[in-house]
Amino acid sequence: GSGGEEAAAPGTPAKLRIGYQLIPNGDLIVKDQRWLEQALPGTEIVWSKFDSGGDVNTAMISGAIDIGLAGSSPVTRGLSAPLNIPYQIPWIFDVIGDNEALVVRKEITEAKALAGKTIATPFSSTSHYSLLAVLAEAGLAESDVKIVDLEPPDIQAAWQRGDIDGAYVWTPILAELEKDGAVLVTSRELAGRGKLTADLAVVRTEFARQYPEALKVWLRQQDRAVKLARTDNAAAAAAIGRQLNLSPAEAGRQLGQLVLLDAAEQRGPDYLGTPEAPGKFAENLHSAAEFLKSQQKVDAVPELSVFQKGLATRELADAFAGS
Amino acid sequence: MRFAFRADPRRGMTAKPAMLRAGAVLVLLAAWQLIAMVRIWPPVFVPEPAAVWRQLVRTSTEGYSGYTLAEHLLVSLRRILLGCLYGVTGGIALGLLIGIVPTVRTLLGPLVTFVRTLPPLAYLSLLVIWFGIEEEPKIWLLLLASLPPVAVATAEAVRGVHEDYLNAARSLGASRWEVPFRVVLPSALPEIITGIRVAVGVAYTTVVAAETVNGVPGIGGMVRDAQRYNQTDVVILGIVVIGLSGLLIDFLLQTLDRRLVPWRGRG
Amino acid sequence: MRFAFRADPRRGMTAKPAMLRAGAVLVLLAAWQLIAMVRIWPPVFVPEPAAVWRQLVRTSTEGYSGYTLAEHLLVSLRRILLGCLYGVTGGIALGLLIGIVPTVRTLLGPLVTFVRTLPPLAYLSLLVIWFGIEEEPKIWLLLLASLPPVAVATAEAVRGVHEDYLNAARSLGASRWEVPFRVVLPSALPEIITGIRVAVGVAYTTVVAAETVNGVPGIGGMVRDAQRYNQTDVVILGIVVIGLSGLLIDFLLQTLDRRLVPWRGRG
Amino acid sequence: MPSPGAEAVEVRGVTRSFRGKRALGPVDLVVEPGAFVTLVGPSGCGKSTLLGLIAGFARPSDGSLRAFGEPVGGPDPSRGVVFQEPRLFPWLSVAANVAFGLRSLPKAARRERVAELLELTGLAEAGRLRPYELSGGMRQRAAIARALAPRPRLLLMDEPFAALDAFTRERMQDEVRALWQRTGTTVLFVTHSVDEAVYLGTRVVALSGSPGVIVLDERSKLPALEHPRADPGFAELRERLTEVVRAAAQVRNGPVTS
Amino acid sequence: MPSPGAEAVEVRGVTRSFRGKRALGPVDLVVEPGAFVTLVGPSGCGKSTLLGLIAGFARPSDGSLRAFGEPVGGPDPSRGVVFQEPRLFPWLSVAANVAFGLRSLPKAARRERVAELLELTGLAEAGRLRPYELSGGMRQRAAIARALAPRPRLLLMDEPFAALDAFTRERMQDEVRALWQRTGTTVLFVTHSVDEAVYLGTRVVALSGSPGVIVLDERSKLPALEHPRADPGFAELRERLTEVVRAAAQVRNGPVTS
Ligand SMILES: Nc1ncnc2c1ncn2[C@@H]1O[C@H](COP(=O)(O)OP(=O)(O)OP(=O)(O)O)[C@@H](O)[C@H]1O
Ligand SMILES: Nc1ncnc2c1ncn2[C@@H]1O[C@H](COP(=O)(O)OP(=O)(O)OP(=O)(O)O)[C@@H](O)[C@H]1O
Ligand SMILES: [Mg+2]
Ligand SMILES: [Mg+2]
Repeated sequence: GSGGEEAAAPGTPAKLRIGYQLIPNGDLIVKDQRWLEQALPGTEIVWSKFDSGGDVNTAMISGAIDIGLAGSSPVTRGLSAPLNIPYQIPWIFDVIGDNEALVVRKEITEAKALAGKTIATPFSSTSHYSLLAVLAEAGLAESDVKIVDLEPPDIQAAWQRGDIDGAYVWTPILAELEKDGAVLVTSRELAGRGKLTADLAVVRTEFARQYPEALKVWLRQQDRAVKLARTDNAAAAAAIGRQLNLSPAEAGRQLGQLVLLDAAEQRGPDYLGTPEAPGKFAENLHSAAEFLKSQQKVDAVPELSVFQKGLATRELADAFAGS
Repeated sequence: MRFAFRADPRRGMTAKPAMLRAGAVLVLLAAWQLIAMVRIWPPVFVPEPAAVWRQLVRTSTEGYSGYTLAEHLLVSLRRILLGCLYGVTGGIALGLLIGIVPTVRTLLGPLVTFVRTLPPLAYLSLLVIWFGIEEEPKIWLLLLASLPPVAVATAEAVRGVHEDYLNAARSLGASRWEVPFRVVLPSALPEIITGIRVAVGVAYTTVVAAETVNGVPGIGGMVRDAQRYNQTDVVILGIVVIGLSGLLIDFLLQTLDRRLVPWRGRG
Repeated sequence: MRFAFRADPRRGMTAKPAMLRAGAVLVLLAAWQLIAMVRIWPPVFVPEPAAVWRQLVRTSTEGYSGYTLAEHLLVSLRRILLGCLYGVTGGIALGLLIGIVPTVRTLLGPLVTFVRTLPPLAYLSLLVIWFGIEEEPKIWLLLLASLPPVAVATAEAVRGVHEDYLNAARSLGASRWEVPFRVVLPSALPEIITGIRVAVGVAYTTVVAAETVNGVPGIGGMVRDAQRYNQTDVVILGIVVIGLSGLLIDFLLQTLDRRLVPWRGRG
Repeated sequence: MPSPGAEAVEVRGVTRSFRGKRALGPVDLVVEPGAFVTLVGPSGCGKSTLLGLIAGFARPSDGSLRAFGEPVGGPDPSRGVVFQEPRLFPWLSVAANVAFGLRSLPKAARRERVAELLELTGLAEAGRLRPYELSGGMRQRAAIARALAPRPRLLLMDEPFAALDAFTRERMQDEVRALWQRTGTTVLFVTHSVDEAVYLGTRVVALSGSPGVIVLDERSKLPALEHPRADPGFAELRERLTEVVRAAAQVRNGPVTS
Repeated sequence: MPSPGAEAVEVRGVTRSFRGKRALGPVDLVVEPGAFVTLVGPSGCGKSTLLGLIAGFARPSDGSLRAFGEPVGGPDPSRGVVFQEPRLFPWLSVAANVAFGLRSLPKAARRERVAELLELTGLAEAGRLRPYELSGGMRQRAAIARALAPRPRLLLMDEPFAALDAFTRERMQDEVRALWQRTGTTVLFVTHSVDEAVYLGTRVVALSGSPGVIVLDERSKLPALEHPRADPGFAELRERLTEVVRAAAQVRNGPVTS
C-alpha cells in the first residue's frame, strides 16, 4: 500500500505509478507537459513504459502500477476469468481510427477476395481482433485465409519480400505498406459498424477507492490533454513528437488518425456512460469476450454486468461533476 | 557429506540416484501444489498442477491453435536440431580457424564477439527480409544463437591444446591441414562438447523469440500465444515440455561426452 | 597461410593486427555504404552509415526518449554487469557443487539443465510478478541468462581436473573443504573463464528482452522504442553501441584469461 | 588417532584389478616404522598401483590396508607421495608448490622451510618459475621438495630420481638417506635401479609377474653404514637382486631378441 | 629436398633464452649421417632445449640450425622425437598412437608394422589400452614405438629409457642399437646414465654449465663391437665421462652437503 504518507494531501497518495505506452494520445501530452506533477505536488509520479497490454495486465496483477494503458483486447481478458484483475476503466484514451487498417496488394479490392491469401497481423492485438471481424463480415471462415503472426517490423519485411498479401497493422508500419498497397478497411470504419477497438485506461479498484482525489485530478488532466489536442494541435503534436522521437508534423499526422474523446463524450451512451446508465462500451467488451471465447483464449464469457461494473463511471462523473 | 571428484564413467545411473531424482520431482510437485493451494500468487501465475495436467490432455487431444501438443513440439524440435546442427558445425569450423590462423583470429575474433552480443529481438526483422517468414529465419536465428558458444569454446580449447601434442603430430608427419582434425579437434573435444551443451541450451531459450515470426505450429509460438492471453497453465505446460525435451537432449550429449572422452581428468 | 597454434601470451597486439582490423572495419563500412546506396533493401532496413552517424550525434546531445545515449548505455551496462556478477558467482558455486558432490549432481544437475532451456520471454512475466517492474526483474533475467553457461562449464571443468592433482592436494593436507578452492577452481579456471565469456555474450543478447518492461532508460529499451517507430538508424546505432561495449568487455576478459592462465597449452 | 605401537604399513591380501583383469596381488607386506623399504620390479608389474593403494588414491579390489594402525580410507597428510610423473600444480610457482602442504605454518616459518627445501633440491634459483618453465629433472626435484615439506610420517616415492643425472641423483640419494636417518620417517621407495635399491634400502622388496606378487623380501644393514657401496655385502646383494629382476623381467617379456 | 651428401645435423652458434635469460649456448654441433650421438649433462643444462631446437619445436634466439642440409623451419617427419615425458595422444589407443605416423601406409602394412613395434617394445598385449591405463614405463615404451614407426632419418630421443627397469632398459638399448645398425638412422640420444651413453654412442657429447655449452665431444668405436661392455675401452671412457659430468654438476649444484 502507498497510502497516508506525510506530504500527500488527503485523498492523494505519496506515489502514483503509471504504466504508459508509446501511443500518440493524450496520455503522452500529460506526461510531456508534466501536468500531473504540477497538479499533484505532494505526490511522486512514476512513469513506467510498457510494450504491450499483456505486460500492463501482469504489472497490474503484481500491484506494480496504479494506472495503466492497455488495448481493449487485453482489458477484456483482464476483466474475464481466469484473470479477473481487480481494475476498472475510468477513461478511453482513444478509439482506434485510421491508425490501424488492413492494407492489401492493389489487386485485392474487396474482403471476399482475401480467400486463400496470406495476411499478417500481430496476434492478440487489437489489429488481430479487427482482422477477424473483417473476415467475419465478409463471410469468410478463419481457415479460408492464411493468417500469420508477425510483429510490425517483420510485417514490413515480409511485405517488402512479397511473402504476404496483406496485413492488419498500425502506424508507422501501416504508412510504409500504404505506399504500394491499398487500404481495404480501417478501424475507424469498423468502429462505425460496432467493431470498436480502443486504448483504455485501467485503474486498480483498490487505488480508485483509496485515492478518489488523485484519480479525479488524473482524469481532469486527461480531459485537458484532449482539449489541447483539439484547440492547439501544433502544441499537442510537438509534445507527442518529443515523447515519440518524431517530428511534430509526423506526430500530428498520427495524432489525427486517432479518435480522442473529451470528458463529455466519454460520458455519452456510446462510450462509458453514467453510473445510472452504463455506456454501450460494456457491450463492446462483452462481444470481444465472446470472440475470445471462440478463440479458446478465455475460459468463459462473463456476464455483461461484469463489464458494466468494470467501467468507472462513478469516478468519471465525480471528476467532472461541475462541468 | 560425500565428495567425489570423478564419477566412474562406466557406471550408469544406479538405483539410488534414480530414486533420489524421483523423490526430488515429487517434492517439487508437492511444493507447487502447496503454493498453488495457499494462493500466495493468484492462479493465473501459479496454476495448480492439475490444471496444467488438464491442459496437457486437452492440447494433446483437441490441440491448441489448431495443432496438437506433439505437433507443436516436433516442429520446434526440428527447428532446434537443424539450427544447432548448422550452428555447431559452423561454430567448430569458426572456432578452429580463429584458434589456429592468426589472421582469422585478428579479423573474425572481434566480429564473432560483436555478433554474439547482438540481441535477436533487434535484428529479427533483418532475418525476415533476407529469409522470409517460413522456416529459414527461425533456423537462422537458432543457428546464430547456438554458434557463438561453440565457436568461443572451440577457439579457447585450441589455445589449450598441449604444444607437445602439436609438435609430436607434426614430427610424425601430420601436415598443417591434418593437425586440426587429427590433434586439435580430438584434444579440444571435451571443451567443444561443453560448448555444444551450452549452445543447445541457448538455442532452446531462443526458440520463443524465433517463433515470434509466424511461429504456429511451434511450441514457442504456442507459449507466446498462451502468454499473450495469460493462459498460464498452457504456458507452464509448454515450459515443462520444452524443459523435458531439453533435458533429454542434454542427457544424450552427456552420454556422448562420457563415451568420447574417457580420459577426462586422467589425460 | 600462416598457422600458429599458440600466441605468445606476453606479446600484446602488434601494429600489424591493429592495422588489419582497422582495414577490415573500413571494408565493412564501405560495403555497408555501397549496399545502402544501391538500395538492395529500402533504407528502413539498411540506412546509410551517415544516417546512423547523425543519430549518434543527435542521441548523444539531444537525447532519445529523454535520455542521452550515454545514459541509456550506462544504465544497461550496470544491469548487465550486476546480472553477470550474480550469475557468474552463482554459476561457479553451482558448477562446483554439481561437479563435486554426487548428491547435488543427481538433484541439481537436471534442474539446472531444465532451467537453462527455458525461454526468458516465457517466464519474464513471472519475474515481474515476483520482483516488480524496477531493476530487480531485469537483473534477475540477466542473472538467469548468464548463470547456466558458467555452471555447465564449471561442472565440466571439475570433471576434467586431473585426479593426480586432487590426490596430491589431499596428501599434502588440504581438507575436503579446501580442495575446491585450492585445486579445483584454479585448475578449472581456463574453462570457467571461457564460460564467463559465453555468459556475458548471452546476457548481452538478453538485454533487449529484459528491457521490454519499463526499460527506459536502457539501450535495449531505446532499441525497442526505435523499432516500434521504424527508426532503423537508431536501432542500428543501438546495436552497434551494444556490440562495441560487448567487444570491450570481452577484450578485458580475454586479457584476464591470458594473465591468469599463462600455463594454457603447457600444463 | 594413529596407534603409536602400530606398524607403519600393513598390506594384507591386497589385489587390484582393472576392467576385471588383475594387475596386482595378492600382496602381503608389513613395514615397521622407521624402515626404508625399496621396491623393485619390471615395468608394469604393479609398483605404482601398490603405492597408490597405500597412499589411499584407490581402493583395493580385495584385501585390507592399514597405515599406522588406521585403515586407509583416502589420501592423508601423514602419507606423503612423490608421483612417478611430477604433477606439480601448474597454476602455482615452484615455491608455492613446495609451500602447498605448509598451510598450518606461520608465514615466516613457511618461507624458511621452502627456502631450505629448494636449497636441498638445487632449485634455490627456480622458486619463482612456473612448473612449465622447468626442465624435466628440475620438475621432479620440485615434486620431491613438495612431498618432503610437511614432514610426513610415511614417504611414498615412485621412482623419484628417474629423471636425474647420475651426479644429482647421488646427491639426492644422500640427502634422502640423511633425512631418513635424522627424522625416522618411514620410506617406501620404488626404483628401477638395483644399485639404488641396495644402497638405500634397509629392506629390499622385489615385485614381479603379472599380476605382480612379491618374489623377494630381504633385509639389509647397508644404509646404516658409513660407505655402503664399499661394503662387500653391497655387491653381493646387488648381484642377487639383479638376478631376481632379470629373471622376473625375462618371464614377462620373453627372451631377448636381437 | 634434403641434399644427400649433407650433414645430418648442423648446429651453428645456437643460443636460446627464456625471459631474456640465456638457458643454452652458444652451441656448435655437427652430426654426420649414421652417427649415434649420446648427449649427457646435469639436470637443467639445456639438453631438452637443444633437442627441441633441432626438432623444430622452437626457434633459436641466435644462430642457425640445419638438418640434412635444409634449414630447420619447424617439425618434420624426417626428424622423429621421443619426448622426455611420453605425451601419448590420450584420445587414441596405444596401437593407434603407434600408427599415427603411418598414415601413408596401406592398412595391412600399417597393422603389421604396429604389431612389430608393439612386440619390440613389449607392449603386444597393451595395444588396445588407452595411454592412461598404462604404467609409466609402458607409456614411455609406447612413445618410443610411436617415434620409431615412420622410420625417421634422424631420431631425437630425450631420456627414452629413464622410466624403465634395468632389464627392460638393457633390452631396449639392444633393440635401438640393432635398429640403428640395420637402418643407418642417425640418432641423437639424451641420457643421464654414463653407462648408457658409452654403451650406445659412436660419439659422446657432454653439455654443461648455465647456460649450457658443450664441454666434451668424443668419438668411440664401442657400439660397433660385439660386446662393448667387456671391452677395456668401455671402462676407460666411462670413467672419463663420469668425471666430466661430476665436475659439471658440482659447479652447478655446489659441493655435496650432508
Ligand atoms: N587405470 C588403469 N586402467 C587399466 N589398467 C591399468 C590402470 N593403471 C594401471 N594399469 C595396469 O596395471 C599394471 C600395473 O601398472 P603400474 O603402473 O602399477 O606398473 P608399475 O610397476 O608402476 O610399472 P612402471 O615401472 O612401468 O611404472 C599395468 O599392466 C597397467 O597396464
Ligand atoms: N619454457 C621455458 N621458460 C623458461 N625457462 C625454461 C623454459 N624451458 C626451459 N627453461 C629453462 O632452461 C633450462 C634448460 O632446460 P632443459 O629442459 O633444456 O634442461 P635439461 O638439460 O633437459 O634438463 P633435465 O635433464 O632436467 O631434463 C632450465 O634452467 C629451465 O629452467
Ligand atoms: Mg610405475
Ligand atoms: Mg630434459
